[in-house]
Amino acid sequence: MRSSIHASGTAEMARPAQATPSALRDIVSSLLRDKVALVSAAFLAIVLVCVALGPTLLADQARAMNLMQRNAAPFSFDRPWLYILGADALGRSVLARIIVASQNTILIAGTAVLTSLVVGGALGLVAGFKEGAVSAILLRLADAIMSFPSLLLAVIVLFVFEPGVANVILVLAISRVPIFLRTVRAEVLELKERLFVTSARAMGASTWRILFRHVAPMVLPTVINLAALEMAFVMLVESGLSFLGIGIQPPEITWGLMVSDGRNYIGSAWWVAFWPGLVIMLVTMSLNLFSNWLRVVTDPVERWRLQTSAE
Amino acid sequence: QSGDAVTIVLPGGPDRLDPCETPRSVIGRIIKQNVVETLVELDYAKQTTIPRLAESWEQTSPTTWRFNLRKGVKFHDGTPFDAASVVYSLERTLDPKLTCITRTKYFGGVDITARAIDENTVEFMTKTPMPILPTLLAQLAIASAKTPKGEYTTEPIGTGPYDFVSWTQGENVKIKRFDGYWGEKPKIEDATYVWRSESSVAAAMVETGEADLAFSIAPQDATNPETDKVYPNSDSAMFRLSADIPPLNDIRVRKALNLAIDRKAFLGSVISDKAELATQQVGPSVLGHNPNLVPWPYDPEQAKALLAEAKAAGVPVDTEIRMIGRPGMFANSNEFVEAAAEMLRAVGFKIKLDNLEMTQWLEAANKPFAAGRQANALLTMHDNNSGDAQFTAFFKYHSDGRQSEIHDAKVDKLITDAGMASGEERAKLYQETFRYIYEDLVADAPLFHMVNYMRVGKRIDFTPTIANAVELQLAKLVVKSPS
Amino acid sequence: MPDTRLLKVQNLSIQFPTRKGIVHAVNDVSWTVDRGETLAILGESGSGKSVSASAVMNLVDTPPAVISSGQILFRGQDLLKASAEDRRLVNGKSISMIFQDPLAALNPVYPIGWQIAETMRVHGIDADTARRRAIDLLGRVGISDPERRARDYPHQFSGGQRQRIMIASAIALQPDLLIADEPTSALDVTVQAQVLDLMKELQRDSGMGMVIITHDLGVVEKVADKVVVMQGGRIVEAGPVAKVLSQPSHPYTQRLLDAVPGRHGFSVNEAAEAGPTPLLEVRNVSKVYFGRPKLFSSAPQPQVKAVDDASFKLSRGATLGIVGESGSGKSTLARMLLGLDTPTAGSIDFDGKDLLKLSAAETFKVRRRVQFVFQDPTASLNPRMTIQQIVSEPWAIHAGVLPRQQWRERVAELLEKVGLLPDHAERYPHQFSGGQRQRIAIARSLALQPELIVCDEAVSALDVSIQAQIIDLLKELRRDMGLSYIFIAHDLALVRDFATSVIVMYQGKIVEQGPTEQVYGKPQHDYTRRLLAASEVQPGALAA
Amino acid sequence: MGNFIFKRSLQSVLSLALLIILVFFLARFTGSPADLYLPLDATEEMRDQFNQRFGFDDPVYVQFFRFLGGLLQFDLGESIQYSKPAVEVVLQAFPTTLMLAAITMPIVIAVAIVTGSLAAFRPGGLFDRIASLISLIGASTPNFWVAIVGVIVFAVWLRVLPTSGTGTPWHWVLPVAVLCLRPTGVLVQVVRSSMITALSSAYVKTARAKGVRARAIVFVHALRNALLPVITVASDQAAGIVNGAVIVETVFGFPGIGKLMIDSVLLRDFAVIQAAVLVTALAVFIINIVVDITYALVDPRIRHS
Ligand SMILES: Nc1ncnc2c1ncn2[C@@H]1O[C@H](COP(=O)(O)OP(=O)(O)OP(=O)(O)O)[C@@H](O)[C@H]1O
Ligand SMILES: Nc1ncnc2c1ncn2[C@@H]1O[C@H](COP(=O)(O)OP(=O)(O)OP(=O)(O)O)[C@@H](O)[C@H]1O
Ligand SMILES: [Mg+2]
Ligand SMILES: [Mg+2]
Ligand code: NI
Repeated sequence: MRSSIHASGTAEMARPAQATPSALRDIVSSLLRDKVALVSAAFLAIVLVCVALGPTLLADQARAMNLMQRNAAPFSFDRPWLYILGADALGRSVLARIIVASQNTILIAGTAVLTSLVVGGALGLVAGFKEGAVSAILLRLADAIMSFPSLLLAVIVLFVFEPGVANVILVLAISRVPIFLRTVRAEVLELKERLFVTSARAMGASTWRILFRHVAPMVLPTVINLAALEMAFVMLVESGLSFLGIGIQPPEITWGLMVSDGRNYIGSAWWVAFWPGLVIMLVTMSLNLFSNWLRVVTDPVERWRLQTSAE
Repeated sequence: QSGDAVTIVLPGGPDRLDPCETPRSVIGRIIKQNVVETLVELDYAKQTTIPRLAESWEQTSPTTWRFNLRKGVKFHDGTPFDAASVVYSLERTLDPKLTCITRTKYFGGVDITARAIDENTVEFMTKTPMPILPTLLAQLAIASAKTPKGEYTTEPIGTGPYDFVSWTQGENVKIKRFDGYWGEKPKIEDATYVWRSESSVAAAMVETGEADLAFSIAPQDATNPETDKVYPNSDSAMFRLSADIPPLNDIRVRKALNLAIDRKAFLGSVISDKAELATQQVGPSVLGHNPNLVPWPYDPEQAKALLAEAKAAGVPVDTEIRMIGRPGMFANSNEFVEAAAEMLRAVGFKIKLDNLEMTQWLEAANKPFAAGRQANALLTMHDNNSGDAQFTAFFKYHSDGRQSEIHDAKVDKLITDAGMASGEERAKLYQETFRYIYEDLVADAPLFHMVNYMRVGKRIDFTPTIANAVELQLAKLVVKSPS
Repeated sequence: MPDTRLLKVQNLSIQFPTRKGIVHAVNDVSWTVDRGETLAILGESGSGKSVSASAVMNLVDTPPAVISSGQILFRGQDLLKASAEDRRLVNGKSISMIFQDPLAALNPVYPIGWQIAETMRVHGIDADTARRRAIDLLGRVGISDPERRARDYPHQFSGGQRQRIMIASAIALQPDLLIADEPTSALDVTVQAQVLDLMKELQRDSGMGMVIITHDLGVVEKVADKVVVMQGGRIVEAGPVAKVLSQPSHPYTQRLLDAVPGRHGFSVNEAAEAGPTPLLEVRNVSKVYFGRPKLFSSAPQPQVKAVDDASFKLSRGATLGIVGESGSGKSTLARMLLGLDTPTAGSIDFDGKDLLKLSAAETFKVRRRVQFVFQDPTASLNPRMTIQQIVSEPWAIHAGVLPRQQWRERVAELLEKVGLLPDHAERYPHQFSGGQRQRIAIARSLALQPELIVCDEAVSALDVSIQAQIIDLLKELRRDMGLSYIFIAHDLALVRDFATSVIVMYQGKIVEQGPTEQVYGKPQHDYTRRLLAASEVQPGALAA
Repeated sequence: MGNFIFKRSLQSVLSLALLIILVFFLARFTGSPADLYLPLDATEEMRDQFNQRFGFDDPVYVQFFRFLGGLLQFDLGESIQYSKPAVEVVLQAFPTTLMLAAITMPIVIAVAIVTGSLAAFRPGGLFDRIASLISLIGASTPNFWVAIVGVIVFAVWLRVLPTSGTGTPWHWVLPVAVLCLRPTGVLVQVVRSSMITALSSAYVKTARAKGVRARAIVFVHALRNALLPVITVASDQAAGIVNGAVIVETVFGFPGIGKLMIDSVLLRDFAVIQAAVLVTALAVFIINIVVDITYALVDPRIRHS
């Protein structure tokens, strides 16, 4: 075949002098440009360091009781620095406990949300795309889960299985599947009417490919956003399960557990519940702001916001 | 002349308002001695009984008691209070169709019947001698014969100074003064009972004047000594030890466990500083309490030494022990078990902590125990507000007791003998039982006799006592004159 | 002294910074329009016509775009400096615009009658009048049964009908200036004539100025007073229509005129001899759409017979041109051939097998052999995929056709074939012009070297020179590889030049079919005759 | 449409049945209620009496058929706790819950839509930053913390609101405010996210070309296109409240279904669990049917496919 057509209809393009930046450099530079995202990413990185190292470094300090220091107030400089955020009802360092608890918290909340996102998301894609029985069954199951009392679910799991971290994750994940399923499905209902999906179908693309290559990327921003918000919820709900004897039990700790422990002291020692609550809030916020940044960099139509410096 | 109205905050709402359930504090605090009355009233301070609806009584044989009833008393529905109504109330309470707590808890295997001798005389007959029958009858609320048999009622009709008005599920119960009351007319005219499980909110309600009195607020919310009053609540906390299972089957290990818990350190921190260190399962107000026992000291070194000794003797002291708690058993009970577990770990115990939900906790607490269960230290809180050790000793320590972890022939005999005895003799036998269990067997780890904080609003003059664990006689509240 | 010109665009330059450098979309462009005057902007696809027109409407988002220089003076007022509220009051009332891509430009969730009426409501006409006027306008742009169809939604209309809806909405307030970006690219000649007449009438009545962007020299001749020709973001030639079209001075303009289909006579397209089984056989196919199901009502729904009892055959190596009235069911037919819609009745055999009865695996095989170009190229490209990913997707779907290492090279080759640059592979669809997107869709359809390509208005947004080159490419493939085409187009000359046989559709029915020569030479049906008459397709007629 | 509702209702009834069967059998896995209601030293005989009284001595399937039989006469059994018909117990608690949901959701939706849309109008702008910050705080603050701090601040310090309880409209202020917090926070983010996409569509440009006011572009053109995920998440929040606003109920002493449900699970009051699930599930299913109808109302393409 000849290639006889001269390149036409293309506007002039002034190439920049230096080589085109690599994709990675591109992302880094757009992260550097968005200060909010950068701070969020930095905070998340710190949390991850705590997750990795916290328990090895501070496990003993987090458990060391001192009933004399009970509910010691924060920002008192005559105590060791670990007590800078105050002490809890058993006189343990709130700071050390927050750091040590990060591992369990992120493990549980992260896995639970991720599981429900993946499962709920995948089922939502299917429910939105496939009409008829499959969709109806999935949706009615979701309805059923939505109205199944989660506490009963927890108690059942407790009686049927051995209590353990895996079960906490299971209970949390199951109860949060419907929201992802239904959100994804709603988006898919609209997306599947788009012409580019029809195009892919006409090319012979498998349902699987259409779902994951064409539909999922369009749904992802909303879902990731939602997942970041779910993290906060799951962190707090998880502590409720500890009180049933399912999952995390002292001396293991999570932020949610710390918050609930502090519940009784809100009036007398606000810091016991406040700091872990604040950390949960900050993590949620960082995840969200970071995911907002992510959605912009992954959306070609929006990406310019982060690439052109505002000159 | 219009009287005063008060609002009272309880920690939990009632599920029914049946006179046969008055020993349960959620019900008793509202209706006992206010709406329904008993023949006999307990005087906790003096450990004796005083007349209420009965004017006097006598034991006519080891198994029969004769009660002379107060005359001229009327129920709220107008029917007269007489011997027949007492018989009716007893029969209704003992009806197996209902699971009245008065029956299940106090008249368990008692086999008691009543008979009206004349209008104002009742005779009670038991199969076996029942030396503390008056104490038992302090639990039996007398209700009008209009109260249906065989089903629970939500509208109690009694002889008390207050007439039941209404109960809105989840919201409130209202009672008002009964003008036809036989006794002295109380000052307070209307009372509304509401409930808040959040202690800080309950405390806030009294502080803002929305309520006049809040039962059992958490120690940390009891910040105002002017309004917040402490009273013993007849609850005793204790770790029950599975004394049959290694390593807890070794007395040295049990002793070490007792020595390793710094009980004093909890007072004034996690537990109220008004609580008392316990040496036995019943509190000082109970007949049979042994005042001569000395609380365990905190001695971690000796605990370690005992453990080492046991280990040398081949006791598997490294075996994991399960510490079982229950959230909300008492204020800060979670913190307490967490701290106690740490203390035990500190001397070398291997502790696994489980905070269980009620049903599971009961499975661990009650016989039949699970086959092959782990050695455990089970946190319990036992209340005995009947004033007699009988309701504790048997089921906690007798071989056949539902919660007993021990089977000691001497204990069994002591308990059986004490149950038959009365007066001094009875007290002595129970005291010996508790001494033996505490000093010789070291069967468990007694912790504290607990207290409650009650917040009493500025309008009210009232000092709570141990009686308020299960009742609150409105007649005893004094509304200060507005000045 | 205030400028009396209606609109004056002066030294306008617009750039798009992209990852690979700055795209100079519009470069120092100037033109003017007066009251009652029509300016035609001709030009190469991607030469900056749409971007410059959007700039007049304040629709170029800055950022990301940069308007580096220039003025846009509307009655002497610089629109680039006007406040947002002033701009808003101008838009829709004084200046209005018809967009190139009507599917994307219409809001999918509102009925079209509402959308047309909105323009009027926004500028102060009461809702009731606006609604009545909207229905009236729909009728005037040739939508039948306007009362009922005003309540339908954009996705229920054909490409040409949507275009006419856009037109109705733009002329609703009889603006002082109308900017029309390819307003007739999907209209058959009869409807096109009707619409152009309507616009001229408005111009006569109200002295409206018009800027019409088109690739269709016939339209230019018919309506424009003067013309500017753009290439690569610059104006290369400007002047009165007659002069530019008869004496083009710039080589690009010359090439453009030279490329008009039929200018050099029509190529004779041999119908390849019919094999024993035709490649495609359509028997008595019908498609009925149901109108809007009324909520809470069980009354029978109104029906639209989009395709009514169509039958035809297509043999290997042949090209079947489908022409017909806008809304006559051409796209619907194409969709059924692709298996995207199921016919209400009838059967479709591909290579001897009934398409409707194939197993999943067989369907998959057929899809490799049949490719397509849709009428709305923009919507058919996934906005989140690069051109590289879009064009190579067929290989990803049909594994084993081309090893992955060669994709990049082959994509570059395909892009070059349709007149784009290999560099474009890294861009996203929204960074292209309408014509460029259409070419991307064509490149994608060629990727698998299929046996049949269904082209629905595949070249309608291209300027004639590129159109000619694409048609040459398609012809070459037909000759070399025996490719067959179903070629839906409104441009009768183009169809005559390319197709071996022709179907004429009218109101859902095939009213005439036969070899190209026969249909064009001896039209039987009344509609065909009208069509041909309106198009004035005679060899060499245009340049005269 | 009628057909759709009929079909959906049928499906819902089936899954309601499934739900009830699951709840019925699974709940009985969680241990016997006898110990909970009898004193610790209850005898075997008393336990037998108790089990007999509530029918727990029969095999589970017999209990189930008895339950089904009762269901047909709208008799869901007797509450062990309250010793009255479970339906009665549940229906006393449910109105409060419904009322809470009915007050809360409109506020949540209105606030979230306005705030989220305005934030999406200029992503990264000042309003967006502030709105995002506040909504994220709302979405991640523990409810009970806000509730108790709310009581301390507004009732104890400022003395402008009652601490708790029902009665006057003022009693509803704090509970509703607390209840709104998280749903609003979450919904603002969802609205914002999906509005950003909608606002960059071509039809928004068309609207600008028509001279449509910015407000109408946001709230008329873009919003309706962005509504699907918003409706979904809002319905999930509504279902959450209908299933019980436990924190609010416990802190403020609101006699709703959430606390009742928890107590019933902890106290193994099976009849009440079943009745409560039945009632709340019914509400949730109705919400979901309404949501599906709303999808079709909002987006004609869904209606037609
Ligand atoms: N967002 C963008 N980013 C980068 N380049 C762009 C963007 N939008 C348009 N372009 C480029 O600007 C040039 C002009 O585009 P424009 O849409 O004005 O072309 P056109 O003349 O209307 O072409 P056609 O006839 O094909 O519609 C094209 O080369 C196109 O690739
Ligand atoms: N989803 C639908 N619901 C109802 N009517 C529809 C639907 N899709 C198309 N139609 C109608 O069917 C008819 C045929 O549409 P089709 O798109 O096939 O026309 P066309 O011949 O391709 O026209 P054009 O040349 O304008 O693109 C039109 O009248 C159109 O309004
Ligand atoms: Mg264009
Ligand atoms: Mg078409
Ligand atoms: Ni054309």
